[in-house]
Amino acid sequence: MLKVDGINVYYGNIQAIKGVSLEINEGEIVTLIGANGAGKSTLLKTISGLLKPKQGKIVYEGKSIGGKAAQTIVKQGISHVPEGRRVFANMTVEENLQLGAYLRKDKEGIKQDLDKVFELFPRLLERLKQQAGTLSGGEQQMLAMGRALMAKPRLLLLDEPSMGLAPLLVKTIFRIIEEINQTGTTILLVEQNANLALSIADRAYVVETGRIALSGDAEELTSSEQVKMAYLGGH
Amino acid sequence: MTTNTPLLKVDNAGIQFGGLKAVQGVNVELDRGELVGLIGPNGAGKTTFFNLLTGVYVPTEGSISLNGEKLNKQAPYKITRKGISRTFQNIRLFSELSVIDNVKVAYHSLAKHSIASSIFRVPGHFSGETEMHEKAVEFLKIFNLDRFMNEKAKNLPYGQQRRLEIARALAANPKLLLLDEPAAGMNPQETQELMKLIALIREKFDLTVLLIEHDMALVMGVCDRIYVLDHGQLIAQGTPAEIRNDPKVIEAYLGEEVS
Amino acid sequence: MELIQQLINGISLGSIYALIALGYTMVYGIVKLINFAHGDVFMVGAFVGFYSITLLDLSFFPALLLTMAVTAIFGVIIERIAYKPLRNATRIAALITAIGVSLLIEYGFIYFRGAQPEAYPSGVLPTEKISILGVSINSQSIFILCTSVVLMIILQFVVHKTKIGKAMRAVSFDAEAAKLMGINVNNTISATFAIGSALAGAAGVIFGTYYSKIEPLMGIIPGLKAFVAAVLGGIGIIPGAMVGGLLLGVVESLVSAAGYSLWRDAVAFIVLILILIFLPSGLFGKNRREKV
Amino acid sequence: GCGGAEESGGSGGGKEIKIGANVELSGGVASYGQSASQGLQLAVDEINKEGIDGKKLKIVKVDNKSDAAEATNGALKLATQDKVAAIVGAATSTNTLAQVQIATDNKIPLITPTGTNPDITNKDGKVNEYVFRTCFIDPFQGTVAANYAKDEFQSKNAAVFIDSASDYSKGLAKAFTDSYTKAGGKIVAKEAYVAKDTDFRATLTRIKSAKPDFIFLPGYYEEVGLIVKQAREAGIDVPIMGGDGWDSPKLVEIAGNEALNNTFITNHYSAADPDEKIQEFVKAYKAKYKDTPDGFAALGYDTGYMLADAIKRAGDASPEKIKEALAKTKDLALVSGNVTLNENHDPIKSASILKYENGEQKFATKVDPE
Amino acid sequence: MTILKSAKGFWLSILLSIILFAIIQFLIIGEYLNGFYINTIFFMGINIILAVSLHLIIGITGQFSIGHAGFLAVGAYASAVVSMKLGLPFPLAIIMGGLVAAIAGLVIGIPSLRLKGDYLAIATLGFGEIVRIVFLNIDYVGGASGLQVSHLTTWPWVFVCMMITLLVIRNFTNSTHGRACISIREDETAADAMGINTTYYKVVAFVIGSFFAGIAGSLYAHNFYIIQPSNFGFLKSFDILIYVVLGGLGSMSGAVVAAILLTIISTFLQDFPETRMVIYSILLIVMMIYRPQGLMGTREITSFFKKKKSVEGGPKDDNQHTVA
Ligand SMILES: Nc1ncnc2c1ncn2[C@@H]1O[C@H](COP(=O)(O)OP(=O)(O)OP(=O)(O)O)[C@@H](O)[C@H]1O
Ligand SMILES: Nc1ncnc2c1ncn2[C@@H]1O[C@H](COP(=O)(O)OP(=O)(O)OP(=O)(O)O)[C@@H](O)[C@H]1O
Ligand SMILES: [Mg+2]
Ligand SMILES: [Mg+2]
Repeated sequence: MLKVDGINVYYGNIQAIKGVSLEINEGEIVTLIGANGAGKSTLLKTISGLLKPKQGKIVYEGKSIGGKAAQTIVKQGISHVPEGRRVFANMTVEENLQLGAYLRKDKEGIKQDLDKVFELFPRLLERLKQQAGTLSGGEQQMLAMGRALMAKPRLLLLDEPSMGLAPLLVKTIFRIIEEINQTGTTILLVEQNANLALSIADRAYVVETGRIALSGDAEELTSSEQVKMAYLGGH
Repeated sequence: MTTNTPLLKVDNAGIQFGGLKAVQGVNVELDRGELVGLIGPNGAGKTTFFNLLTGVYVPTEGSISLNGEKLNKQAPYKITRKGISRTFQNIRLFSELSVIDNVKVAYHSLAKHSIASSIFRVPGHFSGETEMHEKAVEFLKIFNLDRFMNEKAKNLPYGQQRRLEIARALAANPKLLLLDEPAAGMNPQETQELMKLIALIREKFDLTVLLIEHDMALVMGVCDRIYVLDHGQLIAQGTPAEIRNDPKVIEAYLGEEVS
Repeated sequence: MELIQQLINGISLGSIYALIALGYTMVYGIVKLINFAHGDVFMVGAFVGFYSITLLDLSFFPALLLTMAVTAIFGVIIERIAYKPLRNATRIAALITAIGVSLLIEYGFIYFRGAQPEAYPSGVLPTEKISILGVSINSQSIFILCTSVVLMIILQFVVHKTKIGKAMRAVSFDAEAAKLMGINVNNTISATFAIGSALAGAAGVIFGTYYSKIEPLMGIIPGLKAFVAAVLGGIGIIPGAMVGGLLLGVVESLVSAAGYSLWRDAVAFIVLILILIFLPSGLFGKNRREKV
Repeated sequence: GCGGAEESGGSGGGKEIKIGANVELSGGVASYGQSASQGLQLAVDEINKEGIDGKKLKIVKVDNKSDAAEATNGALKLATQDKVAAIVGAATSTNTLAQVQIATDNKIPLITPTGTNPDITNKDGKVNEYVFRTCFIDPFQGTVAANYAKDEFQSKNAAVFIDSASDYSKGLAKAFTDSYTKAGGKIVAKEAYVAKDTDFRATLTRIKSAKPDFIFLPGYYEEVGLIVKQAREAGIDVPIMGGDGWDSPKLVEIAGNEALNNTFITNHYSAADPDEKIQEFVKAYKAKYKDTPDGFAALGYDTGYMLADAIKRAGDASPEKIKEALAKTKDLALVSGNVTLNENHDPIKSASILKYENGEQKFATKVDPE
Repeated sequence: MTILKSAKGFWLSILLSIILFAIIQFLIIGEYLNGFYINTIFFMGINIILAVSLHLIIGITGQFSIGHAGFLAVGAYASAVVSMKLGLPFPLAIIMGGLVAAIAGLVIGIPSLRLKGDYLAIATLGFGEIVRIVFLNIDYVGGASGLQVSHLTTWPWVFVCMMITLLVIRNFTNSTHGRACISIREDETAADAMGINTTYYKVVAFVIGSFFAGIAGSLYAHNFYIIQPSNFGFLKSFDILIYVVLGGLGSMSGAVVAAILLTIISTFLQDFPETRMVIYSILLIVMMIYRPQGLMGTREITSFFKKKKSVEGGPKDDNQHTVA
């Protein structure tokens, strides 16, 4: 479904991504794990068009999308829930969700998807008219995901959805991620909480200083000594 | 200042934002040398509680005292000078300043040389600055940050920035250190390093620590006692073992019990 | 009676300020740029209107529409050339560029046509003096007040209810997140400038017909006053700009009425500073303390 | 190095005589400076058709940005860098005053076309040897207006409305007030505005309630036009009178024909004056600049001729000689009247009183200086 | 040890500036420079003082003040009154100009402390306008017509005032007090939490900055023969602001370089009277577009000499984004 081939990404002169290649198949949950500053967020931003790769190719459903503008990429069915949620704090929950469907014109479909979002996140329905900025952290995360789903994506990029959330909410969010996946959305998940991420993922890539250090089946990696040592906090 | 007054005594403190009671009726007592956790769901008022302690917000009710001395309505910088210092949930370093200058800012209140002496460069300025510099270098060594001494703070890797923020807070020479989610955004490996750092701090400095954290492994692992906030109110307090099994806490915060 | 007359004088002066401040505050609120060139776009509008009336023989409304179209395009060009490259720079750098653009428009204009004033032909808009109980009101000032109120309502509607308005607010709050919604950030910002500049142009034509005298440096003071009105009302708050403008006009008139016309601007600024000291985010700005 | 053109206009060796023009081309009063500078340029172009003893005048312009500091800087440049033979000074008094000392120190004659402050030519009872002017000084016009108000309208209660940023306006107002009160009149309202204001309604409402029977409004046409217009709108229909600063066709456009009825000005020149010299000037100016000349342009133009006349009489384009010749200017026929410079280097000119009727200036009466 | 090193650099720069002083003094006395160039040099010195004094407020302390011409005006008028009306000697006039302006800085500094960002900007701009209008209405100092002032400013005075300004502000900045100000600029909340009395330091920055603006005002008044309120409008404040931003916010040498550069450009443009403002504005726009961070960024001139010693992977202030 998505194929990233040898991309290099720079911030000014600093190279953040060094020749990364990866693949995501339809219907999978793939997770990226790695230390702080390894380049995970950068990779997601490059896929969603916020950053341009200097070299390399990104092919999505047979079409090259590397370096295209973000709005084109959203249109093709890739939605990105950025690190830190980034909800529009000065707007209501409802307006945030409407913006998620910014490029869509099918009124009917939008309505249906809105109902679907409320099914997944009943809390958002309760807070419809509230300013997004006054939501709690967990609610904001739900809103950010709901907003992304309003674009009707086939591939959802999630950047650290558990960050700063209470344990109870982390569980809820992960349950919902699995639910979303089951309705047919492919998911690329970046997580610090590697244990949890690996537990729901099909496959995983380990990112170290801008490179893919390891990749493979989620279960395999969970039991790998190397991963345990470095990322799972095991001994 | 008898030894049986607690270091920090918060009596029925609360604050309202418009109609929202973000914190209400909170009573907390911390003894010298304790490491206490503060947990609770998102939006429970934990950070707001820190803001009350440090004077960023003025409590609309109740009182806060440190070492028996009331802190109400004092400017934040005065409270810091009295001995409470903190880190922030979102890192707030002085990003254009070098690592060592970040620490020196925290030493500022200890400086003995006046503005005039700096402007006219009298010997007092040089001795004051030299002393500050040497102290800061020594201090950074403890945190293993001396190799980054002259880097701008913004150029440090994330984990080191967190470390520097803690170091900077300690440089202000607090009796009570407040840490707001120091492990946020860290992977389990990095979290373990953080735990080691906290242990080191307790060993080297004579400190009381209040810690907000969502990482239960960390909280349960290092805290002597834990307070739990929900909707601005304390719903439980006790040892990690007690908290872990408290049904109210499980319902509001933990989900099912954590291993 | 004199006091009422003076209040009316103040409101009619204030509605001119409000008219200019509306576009100012909108661009300001969304792009977060203190667009010092706004006053100069206003001036260009006044001249475009003048030439369309005198050279093209247009009547008031066609001239107004033509002017709005021209200044909208002009605003977009300014944005693309001078402000867009500074999107990621500090706001103060963008402010300096805005000052540069303002000087360029003023002196470019003087270079090509000279500094002498021009006068709008009289009778472009019918003027009638309405006298009620010894208080006289110019029908044009009623027209201006109504125009400002209507524009304020339209603008408020556009920014808060329409799709483009939502896109504008989204871009303003977080451009990167807005991109992820599929919003074309560049086009949205251009649209903001187009609307803001069209409003400035309209204000220029209305100003011209009302006061009749126009000249290349005419935008400086109204631009400054509009900035003050916008800040007074709370940055980016459209009804705030309206109220700020009116308040400014009334304060100035009352000071003149008291015989201190030379202290007029000083008093206006003192009122501004006092209001800001008690309401640090302006009259309508939410005094949102930064969440730590 | 310290550049200095090898071909220096000062010492009269070359074919060109360099004349400096230090005027307001940008900044707050750019329109004044531009007009004066255009008038000067026109005069120089005409003079150069024949030349002065085979030499041509060359204008070296500097822009003082309507700022005294820049005016100083500009004067220094003209005096020490360009080494001009004379400087045509700024359009406003302040920016001229900023140059007086420099002209004196460098011994270069300075002529202001429109700077009316008495201090320019005569400070503390001492004549500034190198400084001259082409315009009236203020008192004369003010006195004429006061007399006219008393004699023609039997005015007893006058209002004065001045441009407080202008020495010209203040000077006229002072002379008016002095003569008027001396003759038994009463000033019932004394108000002020600042150049570039556009809305005068509040102050006019105030003036109206003081019930004056005559308004003296010495100012420049840009604001005066607006004031007259707004005054009539506010229901003030008493006679309004001003000085030469009103004189511009733009005044009529701004204020409108009707509003200008029952208004009067004192002037030394009128663009509508059938006088041949004036009409030729107006025609030439219109042809060159596609605009009707205002008072600044006329005085700028006259300054060019006054200077040319002095150079001719001096027979030598050295600053010293020019200065001496300038001081002896006598009965020189200029657009703004026949000019003789008095011992203070101020021109003595006669004034006309003109009256606006449906937008046209009509000659009312002529007053000679005593 | 770093302190010793910087002391060496310090004496070196003092020596260099004395040489500069002597050269210019020699050129002036020997009449190798004509009045125009001399005046340009004076103006440059005055502009440097203005730029550096505003740099302390905006660049170091981060307080967005755009009414600096107000302090310039207060200094100019105060000193002119002292020398012209009271007939006291020029040095006293200079000092009084600074002191009165410093008091004005205190007065505006205290109420403005509650304000941030653009709200502070408009308040300071308003203050500048109020000052101008006050002078406009005081007949004692000539009202709108201005006050004539004798020419007393000489090169030694300009030089001494400039050097004192540079030294004082540099010394202030490179001390714990300067760091306190920078920490306010970087993050006021965090500075507060580190025990910095932010209110105090903001006022101090305003007072020192306006003191030197007042000194510049004294030199200005006694250099240009006449001062009038319209010299000190908000456009003058913008000129000073431009020096600071164009030089690079936070860089003192940047402010100096920009003040010199723009004074030279402005002088050079005298030769194009009709187009000077057009050229100037285009230059301004182009410079900002190509170097939005200013000529020097946040660096000081001295950092260029130290470059080789910088640690590997040192700070990169190249913040271009590859954002689409
Ligand atoms: N805007 C930027 N400018 C310059 N460098 C950047 C920028 N954003 C990220 N970087 C650098 O790029 C590298 C990769 O950053 P990235 O945010 O992708 O890491 P990450 O793996 O997502 O880390 P985290 O776990 O902290 O989210 C880091 O070294 C970071 O410092
Ligand atoms: N300045 C403020 N104005 C209005 N409401 C505020 C302000 N600061 C905090 N709040 C509200 O107070 C409540 C408590 O917020 P607080 O930041 O203390 O939560 P928290 O417990 O730290 O949550 P988290 O774990 O997500 O950080 C929230 O509802 C928040 O929106
Ligand atoms: Mg990341
Ligand atoms: Mg928190």
